[in-house]
Amino acid sequence: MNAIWLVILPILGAFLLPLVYRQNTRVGTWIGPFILGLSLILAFGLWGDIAANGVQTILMGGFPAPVGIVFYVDHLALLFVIMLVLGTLVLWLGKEKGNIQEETLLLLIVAGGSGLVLSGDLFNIYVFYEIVAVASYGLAASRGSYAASLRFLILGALGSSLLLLGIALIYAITGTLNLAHLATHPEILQGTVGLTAFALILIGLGVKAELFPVNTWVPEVYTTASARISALLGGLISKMALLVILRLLVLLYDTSAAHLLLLTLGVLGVITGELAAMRATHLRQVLAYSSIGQLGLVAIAFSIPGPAGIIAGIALALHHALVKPALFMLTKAWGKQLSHLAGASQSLLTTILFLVLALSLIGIPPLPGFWAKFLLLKGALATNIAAYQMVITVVLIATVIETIYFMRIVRVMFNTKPPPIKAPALQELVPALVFVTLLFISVLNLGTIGKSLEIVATSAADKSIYMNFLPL
Amino acid sequence: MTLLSGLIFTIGLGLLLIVVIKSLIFEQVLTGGIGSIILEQAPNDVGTANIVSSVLLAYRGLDTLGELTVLFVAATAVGLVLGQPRPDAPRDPDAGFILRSAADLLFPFMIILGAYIILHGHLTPGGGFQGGAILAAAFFIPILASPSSPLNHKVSSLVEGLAGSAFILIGLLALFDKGYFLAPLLGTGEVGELFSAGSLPLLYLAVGLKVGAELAGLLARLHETEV
Amino acid sequence: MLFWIALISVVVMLSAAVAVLLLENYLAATAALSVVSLALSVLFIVLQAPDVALTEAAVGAGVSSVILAITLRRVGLWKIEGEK
Amino acid sequence: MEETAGIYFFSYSGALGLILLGVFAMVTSRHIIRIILGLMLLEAGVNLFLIIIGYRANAIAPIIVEGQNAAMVDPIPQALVLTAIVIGVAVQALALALVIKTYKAYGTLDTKELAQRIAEESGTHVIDGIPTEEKQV
Repeated sequence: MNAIWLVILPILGAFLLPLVYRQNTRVGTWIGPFILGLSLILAFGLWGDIAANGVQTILMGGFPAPVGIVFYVDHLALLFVIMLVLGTLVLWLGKEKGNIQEETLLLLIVAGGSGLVLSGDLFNIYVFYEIVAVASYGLAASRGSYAASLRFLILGALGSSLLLLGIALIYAITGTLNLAHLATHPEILQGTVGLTAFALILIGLGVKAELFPVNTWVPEVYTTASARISALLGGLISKMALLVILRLLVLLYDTSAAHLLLLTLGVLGVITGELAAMRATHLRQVLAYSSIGQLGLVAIAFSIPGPAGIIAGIALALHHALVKPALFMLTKAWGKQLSHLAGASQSLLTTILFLVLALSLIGIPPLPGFWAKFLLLKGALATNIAAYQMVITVVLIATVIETIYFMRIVRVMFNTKPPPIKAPALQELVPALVFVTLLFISVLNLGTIGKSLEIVATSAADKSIYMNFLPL
Repeated sequence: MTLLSGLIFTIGLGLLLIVVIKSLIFEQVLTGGIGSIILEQAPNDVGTANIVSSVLLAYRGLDTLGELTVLFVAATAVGLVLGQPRPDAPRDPDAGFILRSAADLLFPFMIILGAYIILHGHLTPGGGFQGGAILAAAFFIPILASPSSPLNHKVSSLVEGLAGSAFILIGLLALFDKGYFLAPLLGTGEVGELFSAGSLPLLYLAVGLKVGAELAGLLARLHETEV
Repeated sequence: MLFWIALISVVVMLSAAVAVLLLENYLAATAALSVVSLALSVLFIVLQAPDVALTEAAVGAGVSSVILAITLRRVGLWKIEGEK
Repeated sequence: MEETAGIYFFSYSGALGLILLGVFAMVTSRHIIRIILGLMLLEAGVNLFLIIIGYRANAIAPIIVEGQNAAMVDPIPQALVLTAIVIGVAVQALALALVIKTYKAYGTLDTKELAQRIAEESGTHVIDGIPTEEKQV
């Protein structure tokens, strides 16, 4: 079993998809789900392999580690790949068939996202990041929102150029691009040049990860693109970029300066995102700002040194990856202004789904959202560093604000004065239903999930495992 | 307001970069690195005279595949954004007779030049990207000269799909044969000969065809859009 | 020798880059951009990167200027004179 | 030696100049075409920067010629720049396709105006990520 298939299969499928569609439309519509399903099976198989035999490293072209490109396959990376593939597969349900270009881009964004988390080479990460970025500009424009997508592209292209500049700086001072090889000389990267490079890389990856100063595209794109694309970008793709930042922090920048930089950006993201969500007047916009806030929480968690932070970050990210896409898919039926939601409670199923998701996002026990936030508080308290104690206040304030704006939405929903809006068809709710089912399954298995997360995080936080495969 | 904050951002970045460049020049940092290893090993490992192409296709072949994918993503997204032009859409007027015949005359020469650059990519400067750009130009100039005979997008998308798949299939063959994706195949041969460097010229051919078809398709699509 | 080529190409490149920002006429700015690319490819040759120089000349000066010019034509900014 | 120092100095100032002019154009211009021109300058500057990193004094291009045994420049940055140039063109093509469509839909290419139009159309009243007060209609 070779993890390269996780990247190659979707790319090959995307290359051939237009040709197959021209020959036979019926076969063409099944290629996308088939390849995603195959990738999912592969990923689960690899998970078992790694649990049995330890982490794998895959050499491209058979050239040994620092010279050639290396894929590093551990549980953390696989977890995010599974999350992305599974999420995309669920979002594929109920999708109208026959949009060849959109399906091609969806396959390619999965390939790019998987490569991004698996790759152990800085420039390779840049290339996969560009695949993800260009595909998301295209997808953001797929429903005719060209202007929003263009503004997204300009910000993203600026970020990518700065990311490349940061990678160039790292190559200039170390002469290598391999993450494990870089991790053997951490002291070189902690000078001025190294930290400048980190800041530039953070700006670059931050565009996709919705970090504080470069997230102005979020509300525009998520309100104008289709619900499915907003769900994909906000719920799944953004975490891939955050995982790369985590890898860099663990392997290369295990210093307080880098941790505090990410912490600051995360705290600012949470505060600005949640405050803006309270003022927003449009349902999609509320979700967009709340996603900025939630990703800020993940960034805070990743900035906590040691495995405790990584566990909290993974838990928050996984939870958000279930809840936010489901919420976005609900808005497909009743998007628009908040005031249009009046009477939405007529549809019982939708109301229950929305309530469950909102409560979990706020963090009401026993829903998984509570445990994720609890892990974050636990991790922050355990550090004994003053800056992280402050995080507790931030998280509590964020929770209060989240409660306020979700309860405001619920109040509007139960307001039956104006004629109630049309209830969404059952078919439109399928993806949201699947996500909620997954959420409930995770509630029932909290114990096992917690244990396996702990194993994943401890091995991810240990950089000696990562450096083991170097032949030097 | 925007001007001021933009100016501050630019000046800040400038000062930072000046400091960085100063330390790059004056503090000689870690030398060696992977570049010198590759310079030593490449002739034996891969067997190209042009070492940049052995980095592109052998040591960092996955980057090249990624780059082809980015081009493909962009072409697909451009197709998604621009959509199909109406067949009865107004077109630009034809250029004059002289331009048209010049374009027709130029066509075979540019094809030959592009093919030459692609096939000698492992020996001399140039290769799939440069040759592909020339191939794209060869197909695009006639369109500029006579817009009434547009590019056949079916053929160009067929070429880009097959060339991209060919690149991956060569990589997969290596995976089954040697156990590593995109490992060099077919031996290295004599450095400097046309038939050397194993599967590299084949990979370059796939890259050239794909880049050519992709860029030609992009240019033609942009050209065809209605005002 | 290389010294002077580097000096001249950098000066040409930077002045063309300033012209890209200052020229009112977008077609002229596009032309200035391809001058930047050409000067840059000369500099690449000085820096012993012939492959990159070829690519920059073919892709940077060629393809991307053509794309820009087509776009200017489609959005009505194709004006030979400098007036608005 | 004097010559190498000069080449380093000029190339670095060229890269720095291109990067700063590009960033300046991107963050201060309002016209999208100018912003894209700035993006191209920025990309060119970053590429030049990468090439300078690989440059070595008195070294030749990394192409083996028989009978020559001089030191060669680092080939890796050159390969990276080749990749980056093509990626840059791909992004530019997509950007310009979006420009054409945006112009067709809105009739303007001013980013601030576009942001306002997006905000009005989607009824969100957000400009540059900051929600403004809802206008009374």
